[in-house]
Amino acid sequence: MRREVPLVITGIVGISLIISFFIPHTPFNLLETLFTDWFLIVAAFAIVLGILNLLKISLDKVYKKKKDWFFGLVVVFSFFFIVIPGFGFSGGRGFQNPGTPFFWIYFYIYIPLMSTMFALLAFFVASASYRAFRARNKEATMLLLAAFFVMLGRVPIGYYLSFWLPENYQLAAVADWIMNFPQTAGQRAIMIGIALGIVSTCLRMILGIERAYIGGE
Amino acid sequence: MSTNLGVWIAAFLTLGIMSFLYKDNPIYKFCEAVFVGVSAGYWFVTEYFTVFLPKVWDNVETAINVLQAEGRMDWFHWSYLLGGILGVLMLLRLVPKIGWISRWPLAVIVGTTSGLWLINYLVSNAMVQVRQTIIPLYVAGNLNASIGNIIIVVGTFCGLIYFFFSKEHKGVFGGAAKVGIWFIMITFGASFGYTVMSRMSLLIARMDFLVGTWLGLLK
Amino acid sequence: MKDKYIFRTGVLLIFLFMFTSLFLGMDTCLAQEMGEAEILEDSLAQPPAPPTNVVAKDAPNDNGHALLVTWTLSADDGVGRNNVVSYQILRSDSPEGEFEVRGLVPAGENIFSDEGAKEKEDANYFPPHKDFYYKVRARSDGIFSDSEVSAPAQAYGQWYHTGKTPVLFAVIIFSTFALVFITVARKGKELYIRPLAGIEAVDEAIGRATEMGKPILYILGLGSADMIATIASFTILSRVSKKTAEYQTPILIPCCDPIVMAVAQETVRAAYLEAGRPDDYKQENIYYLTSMQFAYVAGVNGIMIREKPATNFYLGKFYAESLLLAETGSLAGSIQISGTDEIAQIPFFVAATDYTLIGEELYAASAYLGREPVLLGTLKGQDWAKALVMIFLILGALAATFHFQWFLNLLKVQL
Amino acid sequence: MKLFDRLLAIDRRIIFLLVAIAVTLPLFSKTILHIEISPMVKGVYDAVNNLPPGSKVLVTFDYDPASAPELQPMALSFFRHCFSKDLKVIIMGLWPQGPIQANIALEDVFRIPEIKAKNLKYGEDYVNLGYMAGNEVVIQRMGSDIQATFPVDYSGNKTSELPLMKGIKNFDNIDFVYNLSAGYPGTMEWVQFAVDRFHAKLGAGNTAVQAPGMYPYIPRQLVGVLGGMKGGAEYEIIDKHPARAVSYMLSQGVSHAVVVFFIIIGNLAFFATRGKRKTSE
Repeated sequence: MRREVPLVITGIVGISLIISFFIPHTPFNLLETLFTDWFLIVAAFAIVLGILNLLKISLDKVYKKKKDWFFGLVVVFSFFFIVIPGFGFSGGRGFQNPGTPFFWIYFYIYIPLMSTMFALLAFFVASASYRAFRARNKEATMLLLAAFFVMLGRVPIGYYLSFWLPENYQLAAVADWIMNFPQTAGQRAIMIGIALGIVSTCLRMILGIERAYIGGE
Repeated sequence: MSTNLGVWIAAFLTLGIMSFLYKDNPIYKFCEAVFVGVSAGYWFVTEYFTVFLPKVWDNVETAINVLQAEGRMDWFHWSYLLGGILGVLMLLRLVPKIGWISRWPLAVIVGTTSGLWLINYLVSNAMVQVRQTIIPLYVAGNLNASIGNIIIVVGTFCGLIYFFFSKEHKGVFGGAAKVGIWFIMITFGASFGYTVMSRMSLLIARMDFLVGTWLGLLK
Repeated sequence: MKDKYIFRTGVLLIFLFMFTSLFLGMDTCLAQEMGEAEILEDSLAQPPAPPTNVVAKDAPNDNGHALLVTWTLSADDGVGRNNVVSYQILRSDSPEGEFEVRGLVPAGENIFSDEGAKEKEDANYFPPHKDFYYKVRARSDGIFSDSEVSAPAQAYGQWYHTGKTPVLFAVIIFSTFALVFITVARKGKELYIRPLAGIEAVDEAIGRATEMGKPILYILGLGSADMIATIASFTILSRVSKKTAEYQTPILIPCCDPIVMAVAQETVRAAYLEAGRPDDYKQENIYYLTSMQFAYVAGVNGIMIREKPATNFYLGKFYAESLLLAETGSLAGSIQISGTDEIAQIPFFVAATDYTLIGEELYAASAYLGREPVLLGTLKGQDWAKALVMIFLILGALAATFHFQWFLNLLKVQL
Repeated sequence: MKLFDRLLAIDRRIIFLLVAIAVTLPLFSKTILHIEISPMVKGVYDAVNNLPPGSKVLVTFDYDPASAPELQPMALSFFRHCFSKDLKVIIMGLWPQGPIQANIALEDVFRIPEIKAKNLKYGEDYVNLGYMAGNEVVIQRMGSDIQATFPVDYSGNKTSELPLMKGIKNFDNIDFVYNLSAGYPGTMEWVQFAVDRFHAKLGAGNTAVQAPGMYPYIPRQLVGVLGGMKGGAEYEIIDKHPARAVSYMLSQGVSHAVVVFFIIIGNLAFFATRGKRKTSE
């Protein structure tokens, strides 16, 4: 029962959505909106699940005085540091408007943390290109050559390196050509492949063949 | 130098995260913990105001209003209550004995995506892309366009051969798969180039914040 | 003498006649001139010829809250007096009743879709199964002329969208391929599947972790539980964790999405049960970190540096964090197996991890590891669909080169 | 050979330091570099430039602060272009943080004297409809009724009471859609729904990571795409108002050169030491 009911639900919901694609008549035309909104609602509730989990793990660390317990306390504190002003002092639904305490925290704490995390990638990209991008074989060489032309062709440096060439052979033009033809072809092949893979996986789920996502007994 | 307290806090956090590049240290761990806590809180508040309130609360309110004013059941809006119930069922996972009930909302979700995506990907990324690739191999009087079009058709074709699972890559078939993987690698290379561009931009903006906004060295 | 009088009278009469005719003639001339002036003025003030042939009919392929109105252009639209600026579409529920404006289209257009809301509360509600009458007004500057009132029409919903027939065919063909090969596989026919390096390496990677006495880190990516990449990853996780249960190697799964965490717990618990070691299952090893991308990466990187797992799996939906994870992992000296369908991230996985499953290969991997006939069957069906796509590609390119338009129309999808 | 061995074993922190220097030093320079305009950017620019005054432009902000360095300059120059051409701007977002980014961009654009002089009014010249949860299904719903999809705007005003929204029902009344996107949901969803289903005219600004994936859609489904900060700089140049993105181009160029240099050195060292390693094994 515990496994069969969910599989049946998945199958029915999936098939009814596929059918509704071909039927413009009410109520089929409403199904897509309704199911997607349900999805959002369930996901929103699931956030609660995640947060309880996070708080539990952090507080556990603190109670049991595990290694780094102090940082567990920081997690809990910073969680409430944004949640309390968010619900309490930021004007309800207008909570994100400039001028609210929630916005202040967002602007001066959340944004710098997030964008610095993202910016770290620049360093890792550089070190990865030094240590990992090797012309080991024909395939890797192709990858490197394409990357080389695109990287230089897409910035002003490319112009200064190749302005003496006829316009069609300058780095920028070569980069454009790579993007427009071989890149587009490869992109399409992967895209179509992925699409067919997705269709096939969806079909397996609707038929109840792919069932790992349900878990066990 | 900036005189804004917020800018100083932001600068501290920026440097704290960057200190990870040297090595893992307590200041980084502190910033990391702040990030984890603040971001969880951010999502909690945002989901409440942008999903729970408008999707569950408002719709059920509409349904109740219709019932009171006109005395009829507005099934479409009532069904959002069912969405809310599914959400609550998700929370039952916290109760180990009846945790398995949370598979039902999950099944609804997976059913929704599998139904929607089957069609969407089949149409937009398979059928429409095949349609887009149907281009003349010979364009009168335009050698560049002809060569370009041939490259697109051949590249897409060989790329698809590479993704064949049920046939050994040998002989002509293997050769075509080889050409296919070249095209795929060129795509990855281009994509790598663009990614480098993207990441560097992010770092430039962060450095601009540190040197310009915070220290005020750029005029 | 009488003749003389007759003659003079005659001349007089002729003169009179001539004078009269002169005046008359002037009159006609004047009349003509004045007439032309009037006509000139008239063309400024006279309304354009009305549109004719107004027909309202149910709009095709919809849910029954719209009517399609067509008409023959006014004789003065583009030709004739050429003074039509726009057409207004008016609607009423009775031919004599009051007409309300429903829409405006520029001159030269002869079709309008009158759509309304489907909710009864909406001010713009469009009731189905109700007679409506239309007229179309040709408008010049400030003046207009109305067409005859159309015959009544009703909006009703359709039960099949005719524009989507090619999609229906595609769905049917695809499903048939899949079902046929599932049946073939169930009957016990051996289906050949070419080897994938990333999958062959799974056993070796788990063995290495066991030897070293270190845990295995399995990252399901940033995707939510409904994403196909994540679902494929669940299937692979179930095989991998079954092996870790057999080898008694701990498996750490920090999650970025609470639902993914819940499912991962279920999946791993089931795998341990299947392997006959339910007691080794540790729920606290599968936990939620945070939903935020970089906070999550920061957390996982911390784990990699502190726990130094022997093997890292990155399978699922990955975005910018792919490189951060893979680089940190290689710094920690772990064997890394990766796979995603996010094209922009694959180059980094290719560069910084030991084995990479590219796009579609990730979905196929679950079938590889399971070796279950049904899964292999769908994989085979998928290949056949791919072959069909490739045939269309080649025939299509030839058709486009030699201008066979009918073939191109086959693939036209109207949404 | 010794040199290469040492190079291969180089501490990654030295690489990090070089990158930091390569990015930061050029920030102090005021040099303006030659910037080529690619056809992709010109496609978007021409589409906007050819709109008559009073046309309605829908700008969708589908990104968060993490991608702001790349997309914010695009938002800014696009707003500037629209307002200077007297186009009406409707803002929305499929990412919760998007509309906040739009407000930040509006604040900046109103500081430009030329735009400030126009004294633009909220509700008449521009509106911000805010964020709507629901990803691509939101676009699908907008195809039948935009005002029903967004009953209230960002600050809670009724959409139906905003003068600018009068007469806007669906994509038929929108002359151009401009999508700034950093992932999912983003340009691909706008193509699949707004363009494929409702025939909207779409231009896009993407992070550089995403941009290559958009090429298969051009030109039939997409008029063009601005890729990353370079795309933003090109738009600023073609619009003749160089701003932030242009000023960052020197840093961008130098940092690319450094990465290319690393790849070359890494490979040289790799090949130089490979032969030796083979014999020793």
